[in-house]
Amino acid sequence: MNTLLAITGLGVLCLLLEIANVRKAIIPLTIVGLLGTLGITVADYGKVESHYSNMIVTNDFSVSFSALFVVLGIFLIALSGDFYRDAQTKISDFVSIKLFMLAGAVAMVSFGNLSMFFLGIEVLSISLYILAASQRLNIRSNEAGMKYFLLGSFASGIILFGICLIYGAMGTFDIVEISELTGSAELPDWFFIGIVLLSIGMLFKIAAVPFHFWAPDVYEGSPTLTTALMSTLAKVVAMATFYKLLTGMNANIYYEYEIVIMVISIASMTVGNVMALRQASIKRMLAFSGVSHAGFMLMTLLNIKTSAGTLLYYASAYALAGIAAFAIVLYVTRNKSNEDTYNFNGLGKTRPVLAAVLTAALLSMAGIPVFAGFFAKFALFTSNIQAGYLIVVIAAVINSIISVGYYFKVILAMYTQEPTEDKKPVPFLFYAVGVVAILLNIAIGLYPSAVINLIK
Amino acid sequence: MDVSIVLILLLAGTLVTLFSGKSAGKVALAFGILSLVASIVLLSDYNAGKSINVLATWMENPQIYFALNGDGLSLAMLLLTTSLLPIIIYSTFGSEVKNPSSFYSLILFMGFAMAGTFLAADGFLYYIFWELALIPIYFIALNWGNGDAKERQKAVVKFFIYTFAGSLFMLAGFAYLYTKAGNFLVGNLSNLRLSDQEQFWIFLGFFAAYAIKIPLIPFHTWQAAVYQKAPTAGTMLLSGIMLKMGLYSVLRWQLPIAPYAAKAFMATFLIFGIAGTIYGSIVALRQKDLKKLLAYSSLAHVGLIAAGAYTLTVDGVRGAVLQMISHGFVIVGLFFAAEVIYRRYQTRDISQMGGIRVQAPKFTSMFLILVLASVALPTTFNFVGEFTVLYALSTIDIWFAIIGGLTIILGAYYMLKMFQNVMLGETNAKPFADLTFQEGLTMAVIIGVLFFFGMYPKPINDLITPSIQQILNYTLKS
Amino acid sequence: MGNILNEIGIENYIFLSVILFSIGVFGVLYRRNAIIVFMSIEIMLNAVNLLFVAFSTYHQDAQGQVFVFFSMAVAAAEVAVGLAIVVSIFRNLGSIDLDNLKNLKG
Amino acid sequence: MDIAYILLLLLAPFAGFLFNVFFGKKLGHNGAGYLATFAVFVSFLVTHFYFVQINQTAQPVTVKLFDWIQLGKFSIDFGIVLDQLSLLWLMFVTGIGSLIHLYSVSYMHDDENRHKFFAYLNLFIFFMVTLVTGSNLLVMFIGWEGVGLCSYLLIGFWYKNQDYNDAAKKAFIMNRIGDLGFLIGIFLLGHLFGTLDYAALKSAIMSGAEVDHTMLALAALALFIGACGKSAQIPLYTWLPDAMAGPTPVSALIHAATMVTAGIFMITRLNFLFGISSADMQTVNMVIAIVGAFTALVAATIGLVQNDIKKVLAYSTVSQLGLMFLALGLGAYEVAVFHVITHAFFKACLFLGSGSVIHAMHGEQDMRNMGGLKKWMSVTYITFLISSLAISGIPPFSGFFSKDEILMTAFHENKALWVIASLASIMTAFYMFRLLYLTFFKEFRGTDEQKHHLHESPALITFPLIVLAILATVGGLISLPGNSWLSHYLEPIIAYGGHSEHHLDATAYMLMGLAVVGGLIGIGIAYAKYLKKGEVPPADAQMTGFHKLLYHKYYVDEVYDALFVKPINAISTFLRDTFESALSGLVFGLGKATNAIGDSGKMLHNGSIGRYLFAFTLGVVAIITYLFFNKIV
Repeated sequence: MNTLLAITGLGVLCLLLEIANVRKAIIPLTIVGLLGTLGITVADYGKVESHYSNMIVTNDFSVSFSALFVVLGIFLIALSGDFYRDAQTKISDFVSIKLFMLAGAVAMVSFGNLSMFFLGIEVLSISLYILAASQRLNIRSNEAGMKYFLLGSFASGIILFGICLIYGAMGTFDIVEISELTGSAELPDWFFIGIVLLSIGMLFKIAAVPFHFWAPDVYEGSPTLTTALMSTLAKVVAMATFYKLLTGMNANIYYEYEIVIMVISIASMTVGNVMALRQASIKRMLAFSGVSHAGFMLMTLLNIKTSAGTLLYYASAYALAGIAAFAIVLYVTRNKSNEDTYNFNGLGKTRPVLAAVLTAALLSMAGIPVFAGFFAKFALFTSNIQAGYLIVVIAAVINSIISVGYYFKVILAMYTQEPTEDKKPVPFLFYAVGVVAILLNIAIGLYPSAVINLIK
Repeated sequence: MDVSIVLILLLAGTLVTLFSGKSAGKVALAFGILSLVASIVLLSDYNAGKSINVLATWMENPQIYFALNGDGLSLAMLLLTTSLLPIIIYSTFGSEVKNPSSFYSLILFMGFAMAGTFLAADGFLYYIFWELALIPIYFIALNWGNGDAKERQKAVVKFFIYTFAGSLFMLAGFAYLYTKAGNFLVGNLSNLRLSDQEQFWIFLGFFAAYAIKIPLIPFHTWQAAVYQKAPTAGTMLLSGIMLKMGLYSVLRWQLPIAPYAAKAFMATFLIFGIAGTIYGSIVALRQKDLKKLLAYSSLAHVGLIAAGAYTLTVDGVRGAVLQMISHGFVIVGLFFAAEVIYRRYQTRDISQMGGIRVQAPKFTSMFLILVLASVALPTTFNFVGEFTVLYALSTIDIWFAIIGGLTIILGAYYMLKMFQNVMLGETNAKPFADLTFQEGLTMAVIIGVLFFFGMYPKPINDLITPSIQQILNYTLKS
Repeated sequence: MGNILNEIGIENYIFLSVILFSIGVFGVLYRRNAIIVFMSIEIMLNAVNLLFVAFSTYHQDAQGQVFVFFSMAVAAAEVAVGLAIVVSIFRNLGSIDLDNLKNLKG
Repeated sequence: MDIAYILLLLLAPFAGFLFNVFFGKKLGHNGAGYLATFAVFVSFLVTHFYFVQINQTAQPVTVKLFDWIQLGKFSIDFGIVLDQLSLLWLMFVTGIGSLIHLYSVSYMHDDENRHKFFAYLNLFIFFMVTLVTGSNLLVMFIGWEGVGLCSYLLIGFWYKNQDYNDAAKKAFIMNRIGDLGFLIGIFLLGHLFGTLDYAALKSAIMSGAEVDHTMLALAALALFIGACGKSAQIPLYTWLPDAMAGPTPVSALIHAATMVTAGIFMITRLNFLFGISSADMQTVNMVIAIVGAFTALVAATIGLVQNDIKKVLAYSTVSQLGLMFLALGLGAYEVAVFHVITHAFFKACLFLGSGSVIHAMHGEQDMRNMGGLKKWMSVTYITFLISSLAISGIPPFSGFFSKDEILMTAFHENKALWVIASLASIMTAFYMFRLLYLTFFKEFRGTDEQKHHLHESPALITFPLIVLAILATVGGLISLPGNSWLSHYLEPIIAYGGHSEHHLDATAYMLMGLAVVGGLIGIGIAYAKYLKKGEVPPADAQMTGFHKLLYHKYYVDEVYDALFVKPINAISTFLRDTFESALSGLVFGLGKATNAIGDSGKMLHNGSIGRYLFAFTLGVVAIITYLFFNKIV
């Protein structure tokens, strides 16, 4: 609850600072503010509270994920300073939109009522539409915004329909009541249709096959920082919310439903990885890689009772690696018209540290030990074997193999090609974000239990 | 003192070397020798009956231990690693290495990962080390390798993806085992009562990892290309130590955990191994590239070692371990010989060699000794291993020994043919300086080891036998 | 009110909403003019709103009607953003035909 | 005390080897050679000491040096046994070895790598001593492979010539084929008895414990294959004639007197195994006898027409070895041993004599270019003549006694084999005298340049010739018919009491007479053909028919080449060029296929919002439909 208030307050503060004409202070202040928020959030850990007639519920799940979101938010805001250097006058808009989006994200994992969930997801989505299309003069950005917007609203309609049907079946939006009712009463069919529609909406948000088509286009067209945001924060938020919806409403009851999730999971992994192999643009490649990671994260739903910690861990590992990777991508594609892999040629020679960070990030995504991505995959495998879904595990294994192919393409470019241009100065924050994110990644890779056991 | 000291030394060496600039080679060598000394101290502790194992909880949930086990088998493999490591580092001193700090640092890191693989007693930890070993060699081969860059990339990436692919199936196997046992300690995993079918799948999953790593045919296609493209130090690391990771793992993990499968499909895997022996020997016969030829000879040897391991007899396993160690030394020596030639002729093409013996008698003698050791001439270490393995095969079925034994004929054929084409004949037009002191010392050390243990393998035998007995007890009891 | 609902039956409301929703979906699928697509999406949302109200009555519960306000507000915000994007596309391309938006692909 | 002596026996040649390898070059012109000779002579002295001792005490000396290899069921130690058999062998190995070392000092004195040559010779003696004295089969195997290695090194001693290197390689590989057989035999015996120690094996077999006799016979057969490789028997004999590429002293020492008799040594050593009277073992013995007899005949026929002086001697060696195997197969171990010894004397003498000739002819080995040499080389000629008479079986030279015993045994056991062996003997007499006449008689056929340089060899060369010729003359004394010192001496070794000695009855005398007549017939034909008619063998191109077939050794090398070498190389090329790349392509193909799918997938993501929405809707419909049909919704 406090987190939500603090973030919203920060967002408003940003706008006020612009009015007060202290633009330079916006980013540092926001970062400090978010660090404070992180403190507040962590302080809530262990408590179970509900606010506003159960609209907002704070528990380990919401606190852990909120903390993760805030951390990601800090990184993303830290990267903003340099990224928007040509649009200094609008910096407050960009920062505050990000903060509102963060608020939406926190709302999504803390909801106790479906209306809160709906508001959260819409706040998040609308902010993303704006950010995606934020380069007004760039047709690619426009196109990305348009595609995201159209498909997103379409998905919103379906989510809304789903909520409506659930309401129709249950007569309430409160998920505690709903979950009690699901256990007891004879349920009308609407309820399940509602759950399915809601699920489809969430599958769209996490970009799972076959609802993933927007992802590569939007990732490619959006400003790179927005892509970073979508591929890390937005995806993780959507996945956490999806998880929370299904567990909160006690809805994941039928075997057939799990089959659907399983098929989508395998399809996402496969399509994502296979498509990523042949992408020239690293943003597009990461988009498809994101699709495959969505497939991996969906595996947690197959063992839904016990895999919250696994999901948190996977999300953290994936998002931290993503942030680290994007920090480097941002540096490399600065002042570039595209994000093709050849831009990375020779980075290992000109900027060994950055190259090392990107390598580590990609290795983490590929699931190589000591990086967190490895343990994340391992935890997923274990939990799915426990649930008896060996076939998914095998599919995941095969997909991990494919994924190495494209991750290593970038690594190869960095280390075996000759650099095409001279060194450019590296903004300090890019360095800092990249290194810190990857160190965090390695840290939780070495001590997975620190994260995985946060949610019992 | 416990076994973690070696890992700490190697890891510290990695970091120190990384920041030691021009003198990286010497620093790395110092750390290599230090770790060798540490291993020897550990060995004496072990022989004195002191416990050198490490068992600490790494994390509670999931239950993962930082468990290192220094039993005879692990110690033998550790000693192989730590004694080859300084040799390999020292062997590079004669050639120019660009960016030495990264190079030597990666070598030490690889040593660290491989030593960890040999010591780990927790499956999870083991897997981490197993995978970690892949990364340094990937970069070593990529950045310091030779030949056309595109071809090299292709070979190295294929190698990485291929081995990684195999390992992931093993990881899935471990995940499955974990859900059964609740932790990864090798002892507990071996005590699981898995059903026959479970064992079969676990065995297969592990086999995917090991068959590619060892490699057994037909999973060997990465090998020759990578050996050829990698810098010689990398090839030495790969062939001398890394191959043995797969073989060691068969003994340590695969057999005790899936004994039923091991027994039920023994013949199949023996045939795999023996077929590899014959196949490797035949393909080696007509290779044009010296390093590729040695790669196929490696394929032939490991096939026989694998066959020995899969016999599930004390003799077979013991022979396999002896052969692993001896092969480690001899193949490093042979690759070094190839490097010595490369330093002078800038080629690995056998057709451009010949007529070296006249100019370099010392080198010829040492090379010949290595060739003979590789074809398992009695009094060399390799004979002890090969004899023991073949004997074990003969106790299973005499035909295995006969067909596997063809390796002593074919091996002599391709090695002597190679030796003849490379060294003998009319004096080569290009001058060939005889060995430098550094090169001579490198080869002499290897040769010394081969002869000493060829005549007196008892210390190693005594070291490894109890562990092997224990492993086989696990394997054969059910 | 309750009587009317009883007479018509909640199922028919659902059918109506589904039909409306489907009309919206088909509109989105078949039309290429961005504005018309927006309108179709609005039809979808409003179909749901209608159903919300119906269910609200069915359950004799005000929450559903409150939710409609939320959804209308959200829809308005959404359309505002959407229209802004359309405007900037029109400036760049001189058209708002969705079929022209194929720069990003592959 | 014994240990010190035995170490001296074993390590003296080894020390000589090491010293010559490292410092040989610094020892002055002939230093390396004398040092090597001395090293072998030391071994000979120690051997002699023990030989004298065992003649008095009849007690073998056994010493265990250290543990070597441990196996599950048993362990193998590095042990030495000096008994009647090993000492007998050591006597002529080190004795003849010393002589040949001495001979080599002069013979090799122009070669720049002399010190290496002597190092290898010393190493050979070391391995030969190991082979002979090892107390178990595996130590014998060390020596067995070690002498093979030295043979390889010495055949290819002039390594600049790739043909010589090919010959060396061929020798090593063919030996290895046999070695595999040896190893298999070792495995089977080890598996059956849990030991490889001769004494233990002997007592285990003699105790009559229940063992699988078929397996035993198989083990014996496998060991015999090993012997075939080392002792150049059909089908593994083709390396020996090629091995003549090495310097002549090597041919004398390794490829005539010592190494090639290792097979006979091994079978004699294991006579307690080969002598078992089971049906299977009898088959094995029959195989040995037949192989031996046929080798004797085939090699002799090839020897009839060879023109290279050393090749003739090489085939004669193969042929004589065949006779020894015939004796072994018939169970007459001591007869075989007897022939080994006499053969060592006269064959070493013949080879050294031919070396002397080659030396005088400056490397010329073709007899068609020789002739009339007795004028210049009287010592060589006389010793050569004595040895030729010995090998032709003319009394009272040593060969008569040993060969006669073999023929007699064959006559008693199997008449067909006797006929074959006799034929081989007649041919032997013929080609030896053909060699003698072509080389030493008539006019000189070489170039004037060669003629100008012809001379008798120096004393270092003629001295060993004389000693060996004397031995070849009187060597028969050790086993006179009816009163054999050798049989008596070897009694403790022969497990089954040996074959009964033939009484000197009428049959025996008749057979002796027949053998002598046969020998004389051979000599007579040679006399008529080459001395009387003065024929000179035709040039290679003019040979026809059977002569050509023989001259080309029945084309056996070519057949082997076509049957084994070429196919293996062809397979290798095929695997290298086609199969490997296909296999590799298969793995790459997986990647390529995935990439191709990725490429076609790009078509699916064509950027059209309409398509994306359509896919979306399709997904919704599919999920709902699936759940509907499964009655969830």
